[in-house]
Amino acid sequence: MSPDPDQAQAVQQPGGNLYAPITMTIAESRDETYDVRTLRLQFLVEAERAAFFEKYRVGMFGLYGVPGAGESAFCIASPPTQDQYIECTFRKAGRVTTALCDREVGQAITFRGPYGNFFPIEEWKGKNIVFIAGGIALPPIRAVIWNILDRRDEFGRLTIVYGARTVADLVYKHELQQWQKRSDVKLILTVDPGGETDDWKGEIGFVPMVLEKAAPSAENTVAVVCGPPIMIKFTLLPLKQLNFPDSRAYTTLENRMKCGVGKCGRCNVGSLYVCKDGPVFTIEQLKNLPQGDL
Amino acid sequence: MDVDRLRQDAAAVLADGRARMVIGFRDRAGDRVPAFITDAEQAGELLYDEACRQNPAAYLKKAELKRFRPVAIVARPAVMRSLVLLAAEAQVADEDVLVLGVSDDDAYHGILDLAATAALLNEKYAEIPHDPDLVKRIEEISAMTPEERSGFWTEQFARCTRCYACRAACPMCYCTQCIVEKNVPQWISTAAAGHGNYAWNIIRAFHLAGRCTECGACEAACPLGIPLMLLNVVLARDVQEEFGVKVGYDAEAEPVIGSWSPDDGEDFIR
Amino acid sequence: MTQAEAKSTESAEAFEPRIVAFVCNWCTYAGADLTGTSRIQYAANVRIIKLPCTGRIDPLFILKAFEGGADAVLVSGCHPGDCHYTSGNYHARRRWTLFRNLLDFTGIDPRRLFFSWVSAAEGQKFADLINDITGTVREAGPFDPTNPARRQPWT
Amino acid sequence: MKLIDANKLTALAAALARAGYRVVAPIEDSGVVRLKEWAEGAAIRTDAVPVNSAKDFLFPPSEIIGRWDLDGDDFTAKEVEPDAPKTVLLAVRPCDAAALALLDTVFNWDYKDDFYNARRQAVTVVPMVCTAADEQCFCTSVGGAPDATAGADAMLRPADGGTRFILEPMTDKGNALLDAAGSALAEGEAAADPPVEIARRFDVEAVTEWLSRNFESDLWPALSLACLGCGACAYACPTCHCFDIQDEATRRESVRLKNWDSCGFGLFTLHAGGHNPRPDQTARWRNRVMHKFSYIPERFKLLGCTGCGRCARVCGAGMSMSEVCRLIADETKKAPTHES
Repeated sequence: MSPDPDQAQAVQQPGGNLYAPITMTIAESRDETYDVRTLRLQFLVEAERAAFFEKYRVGMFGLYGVPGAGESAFCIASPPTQDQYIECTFRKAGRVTTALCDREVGQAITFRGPYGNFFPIEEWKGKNIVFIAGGIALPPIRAVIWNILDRRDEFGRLTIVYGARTVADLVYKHELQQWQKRSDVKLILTVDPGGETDDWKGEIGFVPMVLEKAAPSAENTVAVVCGPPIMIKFTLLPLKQLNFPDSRAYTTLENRMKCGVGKCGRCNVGSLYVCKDGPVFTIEQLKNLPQGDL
Repeated sequence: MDVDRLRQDAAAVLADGRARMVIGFRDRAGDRVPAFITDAEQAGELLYDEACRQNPAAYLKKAELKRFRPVAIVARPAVMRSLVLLAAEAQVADEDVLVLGVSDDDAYHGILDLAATAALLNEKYAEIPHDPDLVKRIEEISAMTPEERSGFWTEQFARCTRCYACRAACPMCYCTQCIVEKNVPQWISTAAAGHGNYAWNIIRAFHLAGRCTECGACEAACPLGIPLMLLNVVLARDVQEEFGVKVGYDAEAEPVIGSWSPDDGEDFIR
Repeated sequence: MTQAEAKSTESAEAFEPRIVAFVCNWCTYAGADLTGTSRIQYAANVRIIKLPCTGRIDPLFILKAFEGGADAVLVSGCHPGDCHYTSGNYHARRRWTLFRNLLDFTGIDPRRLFFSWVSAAEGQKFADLINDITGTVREAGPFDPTNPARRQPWT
Repeated sequence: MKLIDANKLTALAAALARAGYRVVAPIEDSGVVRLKEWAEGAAIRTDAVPVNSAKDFLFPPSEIIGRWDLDGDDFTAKEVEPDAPKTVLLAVRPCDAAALALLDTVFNWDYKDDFYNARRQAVTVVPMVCTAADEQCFCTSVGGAPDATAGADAMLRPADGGTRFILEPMTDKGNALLDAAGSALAEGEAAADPPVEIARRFDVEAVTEWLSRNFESDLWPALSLACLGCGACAYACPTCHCFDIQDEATRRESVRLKNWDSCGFGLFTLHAGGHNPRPDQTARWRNRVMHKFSYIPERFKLLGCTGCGRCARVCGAGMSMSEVCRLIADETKKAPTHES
């Protein structure tokens, strides 16, 4: 696959430090679960905000950092329709995410991006969409969901199947409630067997089984699947049984990244750079990649 | 050395199933490179001479090779000591490994299990002197002023690119995550320069204190020729002089660091 | 400690040694406490870092102290036989024996690395020790900023 | 033509240093010949292939790409300028220069890395035609040659039986270098020595073709048996360009570093969640071979290997890229393969 000169042209700032992030401040900080945090980040410079939203489409990712701790790549969890801030949601796992968690409202972090490709939602206009997500993989899908809800009239039926190991592991609980109440969204929540609480009203079972049971129609519908590799693997079967063509099912790959800009060489799957050619792939593309690299 | 007997024994242990793989050495255009023999008919490739400086016991830590156990290892005395030490540290079990005993003094010791290996070491190689060239060099460096010593090591460590070939080559460096990769907190600077290089090389040596059998594989693997064996031998000498321990002779021995004696010296403690 | 802070000690006449002391909670820290409550004066050059036991003192701590700007490091704990955890100090003693020689061999002057046993009752010993090693380090001068153990400025 | 006696290379280095060049040349250091900054008194060793490659001076092992002043929880970004002194890479090898095409591409194919570019622009590349080779050399198997001029600003050609060198400019930078050398070079005539002959060891097209079909193959475990997973080969390689980004900090300052990294290391691809797409050395070594002979050719229409043989020379475990390629090429001859 050859480089896309147009994209290179659009995003390159000539003569700059490619790795220099901008500084943003934390406007809001929310605990989603015991170890998952959402930060709302505000731009300090209008030109930076404008430049960001000129490029940003749902599915792209950024590098969030704290000087002294480092930077980490994760998705942008807010939609471009909310164009005054960006949100990110991450699990506290290592040095950078711990440093990010230690930051308080009003304090600054660094940001680079947006990078990577995006979900082609303009092509989805008039179509129904089925979202399938597991655990901490809801954030990239959440950006798409809000983007579509903010432009609700342009799209067909929305179905969301979201599961986590336990009730405590479900992220965006207040938004799940909002979606639950809306008549124009069908939300199916599930937790793994044993992860339910006494007052749990959702499904109990793994995401692929719940999807099979919900059996959304594949007609005029695209599917978006995000989750751990094992969930994606087992979701492919029900998708196939429901007649979703691989070319209309999308996912994101969350490979380890450092540079985010196609240099550092660690996110490759075969000859593709996930940071440049992804992170959004169709299942059709995914199946043609060397499976041992996933 | 009787290379034919080595080849016959290698073929024999493969043929009768005592080993699934023999790890030794072969020739490649004058270089000595490791040989992984699984078929008795290929045992003729094996050879051994003084140019075989790699420590094949390092392959015991390689996950992909675990399915070839029991494995027979062409081992010179320093490598035999590594194996005994690995057994002492519970990294290999008696049934995992066989030794095809070779040595640089042309002796061939045949097929040995770990117990026989330890017995051989105690009988024939109980008094392996430290490399006299290294000892001489250590004396020279010790005679320098602290400033000269630090100058010498600054120059040596400046070449380090942090490729960690030293770590990979060492059978005793089997941690699944090395201290240099721990980043909460970042104990050792990741930059291939200055204090990070110093800390890495010092801590690498120190984590092998009382565990190094002076096989020399780390220094042989260093692309930049950093004299790592000077550090290892200083530690090995002190272990022997201060605690009276020679490592790699007893598969039941407690680790040097990790055990203690009320009689340990403490001249330097106020 | 940072590069900038370390630099302030470099001019010879104003040199005030910066000594980092890693001490165990049960003996030396209590001893240092006794020094204070007994109102025994001692040099103010020492920064005490309390750890549960000398057995917890990883050689990396010592390297980190030198890296960050210490002119000398003191490690101190319970006398042999007195360890709160039975044998932590015996374990530590073995490590120090080897590590001290290794540092000496790689160019860290042994006049910058001290070890002692100070019990909870030895308030006076602690004061004398600190005064003595402060004098030794004062004599030895600031730790060479080009020593490979010292954090080098980023270039 | 411009000539210099073989034993006067240091005079050339001195003249260039006086003219403001940082001179990088093969120099023996503690028993190892490596490319390093030349200083007065150091002999230039043209008789051994240096263990490191010219990449070190374009893409250094550690480089600062960000810098902040810290004050408690606050930080202030500071400008970072690439450290790019005017440099001549003197008596490097054609296989070093051949790697520049790939490095140029990787650091510019989409986003542009100005740290690399600043150094690249400041470098004048003067490879020496090889009149000797060792068992590890295989440039001719990957489209190179001992007298290849790709990437060179000037060529140093051994002449008159190795007694002198012809310095032949190829670019404006090369001409500027000749001007700067001034009287260190003499005008005269000399007969260039023939380059060494290096036999072709494998058919690289067969290798690339096999790789395109054999991500899954029983051959991989066998090919990677000896690898112990260090970064020596990647760090010695003139084209390997993978890096890590790490922060280092004191209480008052932090820097963001771009450090060399290698796909041979187990942590290279380890996800924060614990999943590792390349969980063993077999997968890692496969990626290394694939990257050089399949992915890079597919993506950039270049080979990721210049046949310098440094990886094999430095490997403590006897791994050899040319041997692996030969075994792969043999495989294509051996078995009538069926499409998978």
